[in-house]
Amino acid sequence: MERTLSYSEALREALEQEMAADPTVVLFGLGVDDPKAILGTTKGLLERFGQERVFDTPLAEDGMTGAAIGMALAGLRPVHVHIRMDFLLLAMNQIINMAAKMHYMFGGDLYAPLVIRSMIGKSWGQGPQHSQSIYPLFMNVPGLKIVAPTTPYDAKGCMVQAIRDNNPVLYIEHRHLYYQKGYVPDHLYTVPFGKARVLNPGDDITLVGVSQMAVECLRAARHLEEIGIKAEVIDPVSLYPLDIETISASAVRTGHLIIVDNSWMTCGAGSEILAVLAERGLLKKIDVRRMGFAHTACPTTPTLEAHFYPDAGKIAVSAHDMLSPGKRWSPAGELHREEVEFKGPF
Amino acid sequence: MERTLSYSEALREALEQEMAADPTVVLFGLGVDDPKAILGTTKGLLERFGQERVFDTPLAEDGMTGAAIGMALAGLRPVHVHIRMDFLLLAMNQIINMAAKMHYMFGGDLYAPLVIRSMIGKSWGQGPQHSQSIYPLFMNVPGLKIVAPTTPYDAKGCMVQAIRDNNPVLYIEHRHLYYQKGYVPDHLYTVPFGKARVLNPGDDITLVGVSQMAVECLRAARHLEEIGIKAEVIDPVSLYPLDIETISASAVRTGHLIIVDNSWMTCGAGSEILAVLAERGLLKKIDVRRMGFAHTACPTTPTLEAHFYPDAGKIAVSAHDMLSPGKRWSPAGELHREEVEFKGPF
Amino acid sequence: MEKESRLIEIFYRSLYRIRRVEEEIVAVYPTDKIKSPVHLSIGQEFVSVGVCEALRPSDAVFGTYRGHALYLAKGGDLRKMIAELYGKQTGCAKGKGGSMHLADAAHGVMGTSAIVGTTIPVSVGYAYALKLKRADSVAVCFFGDGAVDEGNFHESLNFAALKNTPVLFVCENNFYAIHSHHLTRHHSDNLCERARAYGMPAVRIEGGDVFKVYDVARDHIERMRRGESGPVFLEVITCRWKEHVGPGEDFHLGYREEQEVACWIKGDQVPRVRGMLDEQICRIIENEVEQEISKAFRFAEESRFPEAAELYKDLYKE
Amino acid sequence: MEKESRLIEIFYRSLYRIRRVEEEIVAVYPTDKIKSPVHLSIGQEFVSVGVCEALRPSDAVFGTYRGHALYLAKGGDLRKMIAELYGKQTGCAKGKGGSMHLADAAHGVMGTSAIVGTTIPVSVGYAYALKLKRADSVAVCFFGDGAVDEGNFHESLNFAALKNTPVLFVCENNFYAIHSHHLTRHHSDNLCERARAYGMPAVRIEGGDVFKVYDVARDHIERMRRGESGPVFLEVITCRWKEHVGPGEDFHLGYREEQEVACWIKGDQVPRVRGMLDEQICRIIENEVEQEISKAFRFAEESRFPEAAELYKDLYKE
Ligand SMILES: Cc1ncc(C[n+]2csc(CCOP(=O)(O)OP(=O)(O)O)c2C)c(N)n1
Ligand SMILES: Cc1ncc(C[n+]2csc(CCOP(=O)(O)OP(=O)(O)O)c2C)c(N)n1
Ligand SMILES: [Mg+2]
Ligand SMILES: [Mg+2]
Repeated sequence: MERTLSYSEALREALEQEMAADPTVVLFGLGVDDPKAILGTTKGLLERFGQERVFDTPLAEDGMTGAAIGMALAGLRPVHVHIRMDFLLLAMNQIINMAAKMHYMFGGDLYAPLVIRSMIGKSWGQGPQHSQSIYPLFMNVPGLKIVAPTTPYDAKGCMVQAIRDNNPVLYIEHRHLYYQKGYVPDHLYTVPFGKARVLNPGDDITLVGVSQMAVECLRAARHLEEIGIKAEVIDPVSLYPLDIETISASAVRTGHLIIVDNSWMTCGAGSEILAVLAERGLLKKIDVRRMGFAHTACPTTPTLEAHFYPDAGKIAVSAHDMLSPGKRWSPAGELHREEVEFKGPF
Repeated sequence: MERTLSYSEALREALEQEMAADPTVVLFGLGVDDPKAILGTTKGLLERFGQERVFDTPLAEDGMTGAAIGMALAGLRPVHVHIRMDFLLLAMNQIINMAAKMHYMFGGDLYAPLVIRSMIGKSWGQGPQHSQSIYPLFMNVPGLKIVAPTTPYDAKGCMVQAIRDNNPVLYIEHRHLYYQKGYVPDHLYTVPFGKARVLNPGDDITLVGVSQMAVECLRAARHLEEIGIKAEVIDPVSLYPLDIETISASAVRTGHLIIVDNSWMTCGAGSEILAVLAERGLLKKIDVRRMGFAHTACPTTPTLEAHFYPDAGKIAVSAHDMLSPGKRWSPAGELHREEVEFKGPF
Repeated sequence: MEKESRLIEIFYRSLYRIRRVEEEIVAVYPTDKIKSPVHLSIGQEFVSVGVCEALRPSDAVFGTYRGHALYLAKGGDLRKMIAELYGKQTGCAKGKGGSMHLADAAHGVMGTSAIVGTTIPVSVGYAYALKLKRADSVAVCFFGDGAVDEGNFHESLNFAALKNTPVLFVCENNFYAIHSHHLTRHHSDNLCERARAYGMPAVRIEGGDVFKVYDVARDHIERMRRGESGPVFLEVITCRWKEHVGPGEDFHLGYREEQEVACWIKGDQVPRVRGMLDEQICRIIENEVEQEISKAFRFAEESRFPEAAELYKDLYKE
Repeated sequence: MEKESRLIEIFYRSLYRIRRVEEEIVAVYPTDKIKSPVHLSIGQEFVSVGVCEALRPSDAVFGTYRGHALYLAKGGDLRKMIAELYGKQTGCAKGKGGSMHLADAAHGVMGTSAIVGTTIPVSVGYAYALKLKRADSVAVCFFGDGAVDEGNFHESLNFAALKNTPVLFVCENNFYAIHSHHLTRHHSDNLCERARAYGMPAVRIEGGDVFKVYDVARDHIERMRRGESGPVFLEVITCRWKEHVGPGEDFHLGYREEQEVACWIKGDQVPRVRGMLDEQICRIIENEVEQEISKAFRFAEESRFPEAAELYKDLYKE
C-alpha cells in the first residue's frame, strides 16, 4: 500500500532525514524547539540533533536572516523558520539587499545557500497582520528562488531540494495545507524547481492555483465535473523559476485560463503569467481571468473574510461563467470542503 | 514667458510653499539639513522652518518610519526622505504592516497621512544595492498610494497632493530626472493621483514609461519620428491608483503597446498593465511587449550596466521591430541624449 | 484619606472590570462566537491599570495584541471592544481588527499591533509631535519582553532619548515570548541597564504592586508634562497566567513550572485591592461592572455582522 | 627586539601600501576611469591594519563600502581590487561590485556592503558557524558610528552575546555619518556602554595608535581562539580626512572644522611608524609597494571589460 503522510509530517521528515544526512544543516527560528514545534514540523529534531543545530532565537527577523547568511558563508546550510510570512517584512533588507545579491555582487566569489521557511496564515481572525502572503514581492527580485508546494510529496521533495540548493530559497507553507494527506516515499528525494504539476487533467478550462489555492481549484474542479466541465488544475509548485510552459500549453489547449493567486492580484503571479502569455501572442485566442485576495487588508470578522478570499465555489462559478457567459449557475448544496488527498504518481 | 524650473527646484518649491501654508508639515530624513540638502531639494528649509520641523535623523529606516506614523497619528504631516529607494527595504515592516493598514485595521478610527520620498539611483557604478527601484513591491500591497512623477510640473503638483493626501504616499524620484526642465506655475497647485499624462501624441504605437523611462520613451519617440513612426508616449505618473483607461485607450487605438518598467519586469507594472488588458479581452488585437531591467542585480561596470537598462535606442528598436517585424533598423548616429524639456499645457 | 480611598475604588473598579471581562471571554470562547485569537492579560492587569490611572484622556497609549487590559484601563469603550471580538459592525474597528487591533482614538487608545515591537517607534513619533505642539500630554507605549529583542526597540529608544520626547516605555516583562524565556533571548536580566545606555532613566518594578506602578509612572509622567523629563523606561515584572494565546492554561506543555504562576496568583492585585475597601463599596462596584459587562456582551451578540459592501471601506481615508 | 622590528616593518608596509593605493585612486579619479563611487579610508587605515595584523588568513572579516583598507590589510589581492574599481572582468567581483562590494574569500574577506549595518549580523552568523565547527578562527566586523543607529546593530550584538560567538565588532568612530555628527544621532558619546549592556567587554581606543589597536585586538582575539571569550566590542576613534564619498576634501561644506582633521594629520601613523624604522628598510618597502601598485593599475588598465554575455552570469550559484 502507498505510504501516506500529512503535509506537516512530510516536512518534518524532510528536515529530519536531510539533517541526518548532512551535518551542516542547522535549523532555527522562534519556537522551533518549543513544545508546539512549529505545528509539529520540527518535533523531535532538538532531541536528535542537539541545541547547537536546532535553536530558538530572539525576535530579530532581520538580524537572524543576516546571521543565516553568515552561517551559509561559513559553510553551513541554515533553515530559518518564521511562523508567519508577515514577519518577512522585517527581514526584507537582509533577504533582498544581501542574500539575493550575495553571489552576483561578489562576482561569484561568495554564495549563501539558505532556506527561509514561512507560513501563510488564514482564517479564524488572523487579520491584517497575520495573513499576508507576500510572495509577489519576492518574485520581482532576481537572485531568489521561491517555492510554495501544495502536496505532501512536494513538501518533502522541495524542502530537500531547497536545503541542497546553493542559493537563498524561500519556502512558503500554508497553514491550511498542513493536514492535507498524500503519498510520500520514505527515502530522501528531491523535487526539482521550475516544474509545475498537473493535479487534475482536463480539457475545458485551465485553473492555476498558487499554494492553498491549488486545493481550492481542485475542489472547484469537482464541482465543475458535476456539470460536465473538465478543468485542468495546475499547481506551479515553484514560483521562481516559474514553469510557464506547462501553464501555457494547457491554456492553449483549453482556451480558458483562470489564475488564482494566494495573494493580492496587483503585480501578482497571475499578472506575471498573463503578461508572459500576452507577450508570446497567445492571448489572441485564450480567455483569461485572475482571482486573488480582495484589494484590501484582510479583515478579521468571518463575514468579511469570506468575501476577501477566493474559494472553490467562487472559482467554479467564475469558470462556469467563462465557459457559458450569461448563464447563471452555482454549485449545488454544500461546497466540497472535505480534505483533498493527493495521489501519485508524481 | 513660461516659468521654467528643474525637477529638483520644483520639488523644493512644493515643499517650501506647502510647509509655509501648513504648519503641521514636518520634513526629516538623513541629510535633509546637511550642506548637500538632498541634491538641493531641501535647501533653505531648515533656515526657514527651524530644526523642529526640518531635521536629520539617525540611520534607522524602520524606526523613523514608525515615528512618522506616530507623528501622523498626532496630527502632523510628515515627509520622510530616503536618498536611495533601496533603503526602503529596511522599512517594509512599518510601511506595509503598519502604515498601509492603519486606517483599515482600526475600522477608520485612525489614519496616517505621510509621505515617503525615495530616490532611484542609476549609473556611475551605483551598483546592486544603490540602484533598486522597488515600486512593484508596493503596488502589490493595498493601502498605499504610489507616485513617480516625471515632469517638473508633476513633481511639484504631486508633492503637494501627496502631503495633503490623508494616506501614506510613496513619492518616487529618479536621480536622472532632477535636471529635467519644464513649466512650473509659481503658485501652489495639486496634481490629482490616478491620471496618466500623454507626453507625446501618436497613432502608431503606444510607449508607456515609468519614471525616468518616460524620458527614454520620449527620446525613442524622436528617433522613431525620423523614420515616420509616430509613438504615443504615456507617463502613468501615479502607479497606484493606476490610470489604466488612458493606457488602454491609446493601445486600442495604436494596436501596439510597449511598457517600459523602471524596474525588474517580473510582477512589475508592465505585468499588471498587460494583465488588466488581457482580462478585458483587449489583447486579441494588440501586440504587446514589456521592457525593464535585466533579471539580475545591477552590475557596477558601465559595460554591463549598458545592457542592464532599457534606453531610448533599445526602445526605438523594439518599437520598430514590432511594427515592421523582420526588418532591421537602428537609430542612426548619436542617440538622442540631450535633456528633454517638458512643455505644457498640463 | 478621603481622596486615597476614592483612588482605591477607582483602581479596584478598573482591575475588577478587566479581570471580569477577560473571564467572560474565557467563558464565551468555547462557543466559537469569538473567532479571533485572544491573548489574555489575566494576571497582568495591574500594569495597565497602574500606568493608565496616571494618564489623562488626552494622553495616548500604544500596545500589543495582548491589549484588552490596556484598552479598558485607558477608557476604551467596552461595548465596542466586545463587539469587535465578535466581529460585529459595531466593534471599535467595525469587525476588521479583532482582538489584536484595538483602538479608540477618542480615549487616546492609538492602536495595538500584532507585529511585535511595531508600536514602539510609533509612540516615539507621537511624542515628538506632542513636544512640537507644546502639549502637556504624553505618549505611553506598552510592550513585552519579546519586543526588546527587535531592532525597532533600539531605533526607538535611541531617537526618543536624542529628541527628549515625552514618552514612557512600559515593558511588561512576564519572562516569556510565547514559550521562550527571556534569558534564552537575552544574555542577562538587565533590561533597565540597556535602556539607560540610551540615556534615559529606567526603573524596574518587581512584586506586582499596582500602586507602586502608579506612583512611579505618575511621578515620571508629571515631570514629562512639565517638560522636566524626556523618555523614561519602566520594566514591570509580571506574569501571564494563561497560555500565550487562547483561553486555557498551558502547564501541560512543560515549558514553565506551575509554581512560577502560583506565586503570582497569591499576590493577585484584585483581591488585594478589594481587601482595602469596604465590602459594601466593593459590592456596588462589582454589581455595576457585572451589569456593564453583560450589557456589553449582549450588545455584541445583538449587533449585526458587517455586510459585503463593507469589505473595501476604510482602506483609504478620503 | 628582532621580532619587534619585523612587526614594525609589516605594519609600515601595510599602512604605506593602503595609503599609497588610495592616493593613486585620488590621482586617477579625475580621468573617469573609475566609474564607481569611492569612499576612501585615508587617515583611518590604522584601524584595519592594527586589527588585521592580529588575524590569520582563515579568520573572516566583513566591512562596508569604505572597504579598501580592510580588503588590503586582510590580504585581499590588490590587482583584483584595482581591476574591480575599473569595472574590469579581472576584478575581484568581475566588475559587478565595484569599490563598495569587495570580497576575496581566499583571504577571508567575506564581503563589504553599501547598506549601512548589514554585515554586522552576517559576521555574527559566521562566528556562530565557527563555534559550531570548533574552529579556532574568529570573525571580525568593521562598521562606522552610523551603523550603531540601525536595528541590525542591536539584534546582532544581542545574539552574539547570547550565543557567546567569537566575533570582534570594530566600530570605526570617525564621528560622522556623511555629514551628521555622532551626537546628532546619539544622546551621548557612550557607544561602549551600549555594547556592555548586551553583556560583552567593550574597549574604546583613542589617539589613533596602530599598535594600541593591534595589542587590544590581539589580546581579545587570542582569548576568543582559546574559547575564553565571546564577542567583544572595540570602538576606535578615528578621522576621515577626505569627503564622505569621492576623492576630494570637504571643508568648504562647513559641517566640520578643518582643525578636527588637522590634529589627526599631525598624528598620522604612516610617518610615525616610518620613523621607527631604518630609512634603508623604508626605502625598500616603499619601492616594492610602488612597483606593486603600478603593476596593479597597469593590470587594471590592460584588462578587458566584461562582455554582454557576463550580464546574467553568477546570479545563481549552480
Ligand atoms: C515581529 C514578530 N515576530 C514574531 C512574532 C510572533 N509572536 C507573537 S507574540 C510573540 C511573543 C512576544 O512576547 P512578548 O513581547 O514578551 O509579549 P507577551 O506575549 O509576553 O505579552 C511572538 C514571538 C510576532 N508577532 N511579530
Ligand atoms: C541603511 C542605510 N541607510 C543610509 C545609507 C546612506 N549612507 C551611506 S554611508 C552613510 C554614513 C554611514 O556612516 P558611518 O557608519 O559612520 O560610516 P563612515 O562613512 O563614517 O565610514 C549613510 C547614511 C546607507 N548606505 N544605508
Ligand atoms: Mg513576554
Ligand atoms: Mg562615521
